[in-house]
Amino acid sequence: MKINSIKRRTLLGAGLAGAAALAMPAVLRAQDRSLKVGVYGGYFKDSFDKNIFPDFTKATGIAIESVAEPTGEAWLVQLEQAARAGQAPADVSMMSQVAMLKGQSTELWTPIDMARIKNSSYLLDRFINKYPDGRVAGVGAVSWYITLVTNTNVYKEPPTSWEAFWDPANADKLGLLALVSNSFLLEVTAKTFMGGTDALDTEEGILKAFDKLAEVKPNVRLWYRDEAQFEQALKSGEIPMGQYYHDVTGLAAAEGHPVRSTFPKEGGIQDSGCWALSRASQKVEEAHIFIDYMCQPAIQATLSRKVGTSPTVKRESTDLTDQEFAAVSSDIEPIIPRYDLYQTKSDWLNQKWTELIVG
Amino acid sequence: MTAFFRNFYFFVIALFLALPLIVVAGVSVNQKQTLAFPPEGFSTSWYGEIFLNPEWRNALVASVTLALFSAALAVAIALPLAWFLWRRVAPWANIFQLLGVAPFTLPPVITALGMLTFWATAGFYGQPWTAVVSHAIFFVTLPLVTLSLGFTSIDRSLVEAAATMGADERTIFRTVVLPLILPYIVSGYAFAFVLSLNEYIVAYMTVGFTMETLPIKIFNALRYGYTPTMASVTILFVATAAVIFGLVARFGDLPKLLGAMASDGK
Amino acid sequence: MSGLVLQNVVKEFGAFRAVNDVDLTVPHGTFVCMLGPSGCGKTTLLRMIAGLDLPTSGAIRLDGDDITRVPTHKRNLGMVFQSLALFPHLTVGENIAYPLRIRKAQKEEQRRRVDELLSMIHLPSYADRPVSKLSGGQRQRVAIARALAISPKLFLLDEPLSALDAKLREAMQVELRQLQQKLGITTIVVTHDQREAMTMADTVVVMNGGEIRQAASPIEIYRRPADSFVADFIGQTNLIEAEADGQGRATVFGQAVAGLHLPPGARKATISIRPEDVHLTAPGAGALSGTVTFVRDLGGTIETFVDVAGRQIVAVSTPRARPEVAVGQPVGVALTPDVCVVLGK
Amino acid sequence: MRREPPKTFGDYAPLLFPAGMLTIFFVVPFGTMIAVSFFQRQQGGFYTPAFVFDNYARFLSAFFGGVLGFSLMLAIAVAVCCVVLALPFTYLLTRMARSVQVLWLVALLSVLSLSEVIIGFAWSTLFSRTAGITNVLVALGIMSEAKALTPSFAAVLTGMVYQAFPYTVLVLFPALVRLDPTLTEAARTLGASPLKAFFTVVVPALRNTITATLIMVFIFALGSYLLPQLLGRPQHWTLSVLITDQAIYQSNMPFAAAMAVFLVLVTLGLVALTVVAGRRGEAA
Repeated sequence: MKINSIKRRTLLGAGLAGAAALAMPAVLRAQDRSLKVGVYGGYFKDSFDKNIFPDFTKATGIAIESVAEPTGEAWLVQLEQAARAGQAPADVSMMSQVAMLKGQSTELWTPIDMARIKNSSYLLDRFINKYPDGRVAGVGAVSWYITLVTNTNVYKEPPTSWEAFWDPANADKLGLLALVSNSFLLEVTAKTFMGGTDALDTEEGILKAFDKLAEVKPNVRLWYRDEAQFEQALKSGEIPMGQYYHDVTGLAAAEGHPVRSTFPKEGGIQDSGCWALSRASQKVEEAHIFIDYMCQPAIQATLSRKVGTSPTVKRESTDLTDQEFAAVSSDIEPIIPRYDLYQTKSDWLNQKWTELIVG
Repeated sequence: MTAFFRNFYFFVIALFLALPLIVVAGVSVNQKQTLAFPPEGFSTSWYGEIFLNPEWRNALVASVTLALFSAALAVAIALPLAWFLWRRVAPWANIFQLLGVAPFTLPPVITALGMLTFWATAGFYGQPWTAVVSHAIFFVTLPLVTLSLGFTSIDRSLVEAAATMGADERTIFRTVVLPLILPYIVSGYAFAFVLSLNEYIVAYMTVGFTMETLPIKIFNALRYGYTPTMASVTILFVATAAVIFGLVARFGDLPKLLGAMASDGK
Repeated sequence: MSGLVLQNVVKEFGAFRAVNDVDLTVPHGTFVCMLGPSGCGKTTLLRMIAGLDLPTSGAIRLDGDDITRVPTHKRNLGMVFQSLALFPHLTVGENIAYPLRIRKAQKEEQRRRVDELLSMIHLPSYADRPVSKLSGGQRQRVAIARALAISPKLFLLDEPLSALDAKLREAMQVELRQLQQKLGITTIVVTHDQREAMTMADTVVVMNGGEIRQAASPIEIYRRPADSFVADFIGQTNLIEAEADGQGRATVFGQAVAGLHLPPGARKATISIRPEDVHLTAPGAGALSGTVTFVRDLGGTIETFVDVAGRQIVAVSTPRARPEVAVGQPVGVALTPDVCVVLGK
Repeated sequence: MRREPPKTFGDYAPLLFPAGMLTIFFVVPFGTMIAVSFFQRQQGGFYTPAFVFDNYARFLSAFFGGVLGFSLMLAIAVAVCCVVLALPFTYLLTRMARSVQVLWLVALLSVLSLSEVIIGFAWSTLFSRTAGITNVLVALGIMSEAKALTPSFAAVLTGMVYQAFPYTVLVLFPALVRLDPTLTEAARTLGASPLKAFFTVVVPALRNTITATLIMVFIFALGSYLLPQLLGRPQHWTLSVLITDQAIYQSNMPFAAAMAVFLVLVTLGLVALTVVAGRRGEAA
């Protein structure tokens, strides 16, 4: 059945294309304008499909085909391999910062023409991802916080500092992210004990941070890669403390689970995702329209309310109330991950990290 | 005493096999969207979800379709190969036997990445049938092994007898070899089918962005939140498998399909 | 000429010569038994006749046509395998109908022929049984019926009765022979059982070491074995070394035997004398003298083992035609010259 | 039928499709992987074609040696546990009434359809402090306090044995069911107890089958990358986990490919060794 319909479609397409070449190609193109957009699968994708994409199509006439990404990294591998063969599994994808940098090194991202992103003026500067030569590789899509989370049944009082991870009383109670490039624990260590992430500028500094971090090891019960694995354990109190996503924890708490998310006094880790356009994509025009649309303060506010992400635009430009803003963010100065390290020193860091947790 | 020992041993194995199923079954009837065990409240709505939620339904259909076709292709590759190796003296052809066994020995992620690169380069990346081919190659080992086993159990004099009675090569294959090897085809197919149904990484790397199979969906759940639906799908799968194999056992000779000789053969 | 002709047939497996330059003519309608110890090449020869193995060199003709390279399935054969090779996935009737089905015979015709064959092998109404439910003898018959379904030009059987118990085997031998005579079909049976060969065959072909040692009627083989291998392999015999005494007479164990002659020019020869042709007499009296070492009384016949000059000679006689002798007693052994066979080398 | 070398094109014809498929869709992709394993890694990026041994050199360290050693040890442990558990089980099963056999076979085949994620989830629940089996033991008064059994080596081992057990039984089944029952009967008449008969007759008679099964489960376990993550601590991660990490999370395809090639070589080497040892043992 499928083969038939594909055949018919190609035949039809070929016929139409022939006719169009004679007459008015622009009209035809406008009719089948569509865009494949990659967003994280599961809850994220569901929310986007429900709250964002239909309105976009209504506003612009561009149909969205959403594609579920498992993680930024796995998706990056797929995009890269496909782009080498001139294919784009998705035109625009939501990518993590580290993945953005890796993609930059192979020119995977089509530079974004900021002149066509009218709403970019609202963006916070740190959410514009640039090639070393200044071209724009990606534009901030959403941001989120990784915070200190606890099970309220086990910890009656919320911890106040990341130092809780180092507290011998918490032996075998922590769930931490398993990868150096998504747990950002080096930055946390540097900010908590070494006066700031600048301490990581030198290799000595990084090694010192590793040494300090090694002290956490006895407290760690689970190094998790897949969020749900920890979330489940946190909810049940099996693993009562750890690092986790502020938004998801908030949702779980709202559902009545005994969990809480705390912004430690050193700040939560603010991570973010960018919209980036694969170089193999032909839909440059549509992509710009889409990215511009997503930069609107109103859309960012909707995302905060519906998806639970923190806005990438200046807070003043949105109509978020204090309460709504507090639910997705904090006024405490965040820890901004040192993404650059994960590109320039990635193999070394990864080796050290793996040896730290596995060894 | 020995009978008691044996029964105890069987009971322990049964318990071992059943424990995870009990957990999964318990989780699947949770009232709220949480994976609590023991379950909190009781609801069968997560079973309805499989069919009512188009995403789960599509994933189910995609997985079953993929498994049906890829297992068939795996058998189609393995059968002539196993037959040729049984029928002919061609030591060099054993290289293909080795090639048929090799995909299974590779770490799945490597097969997956190899396939990803290959399909992207070939320009078919993302086409549903590429997953069928990839799975067929990945799991060809299973029918190849069962069929090789099956061929060794065929008495060659049966083939000679058919030849003396006037059957040419093709006729022999159709009237003698095929009926005798059929049980092994079925079991090889069944193995490949079941494994394909549960395979994640190869399916994800080849067609993950155009179609979502159940394992991909379950994996996404692992990453973006468990839902009792994955437990209910699992129970549904187990139940379906039990029904299918139960029917096979009811109308066929299951022990024989799994490699036992006909009960009255010897 | 009509019938089967083998010309200089050679079969080598690597360096091993399984069949060495065999010539054989089997006239149409004859029943041939190929007899020999295991590994003598008889099964290989049969397989070449069937086309299941190809000769390394030589030719095979059937009714004048060279069939050496004709594939098995075009030879119109009927063959019964040692394992019987009944198809386990088919019923008795389907097994028998198989060669007809291959030749695309009408369903009606197939059914008629199956019924005919089933009644011929005394298993009417067995058509729908699964093969696995048959006894050994019944399987045997089904295999035979299946091989005969198309009235083949050649009927080949490879150790067909070896799986049966002794009594059933003897009955089947007779049955098979009668069937072959009724159908008049050229039949070749491979066996290692000389009694079976004697019972059934028009011609017995004795093979050893890949060569035909003798091909003749059973009685000829028995009475006039061509060499010591044949003499020894077929039935019981006494092989005795004889020497020429220079005057045309032969001496055995140093004693001249009147009337026994060796071929001209031969200094030494082996003679074969069947135990029933050895007569025991009183000591002396022109006979060889020996000592009784063992007596086996089988009721119908008595075998007497006699030590003559350190060699053992067996005599078989009916109880009445034999002197009363006991172990340890001296006895005379008379060799009748005209039943002594002087064997060629 | 006599097996003879293929001569005409028609004789080769059956080989065309399988050979073609395996060459195009396995040899080519795997060859690409081998090629990539010699490529130059671009830090923070992907790779460029080259011919360097850096990726193999990096692998040859005490750290990766340790991980490889652990992976092999784990796979062997899983294989041994599976066979030790499944061999007597399958043997007894084949001696049981047909209907019982069928029931068990259906159950085993059904368990096969469990996905790895689900197995991992179910066992992590069973081994948890809050909802796990220790609670049952506490209720029975055997233990004083519920405790967590995961993450631990035992948990990883249990999960993987669970996953491989049905395969093991199904692989052993044909050989055991065909085993001549008079063998053990003979042993019994010669004075061996059932247990002794099993170990002195059944096990030696099935040596080849047992070896083949061990190899199969070993390879199966070696490829596992999810259960060690779900049920174990980082020190229980296998090489497959690290390969996945490198390939997907670090985008370091050359290194991942090098590790995979190495793992395959070690696997094939071990399999060959086992087979050769088995042959020698047989000849002796």
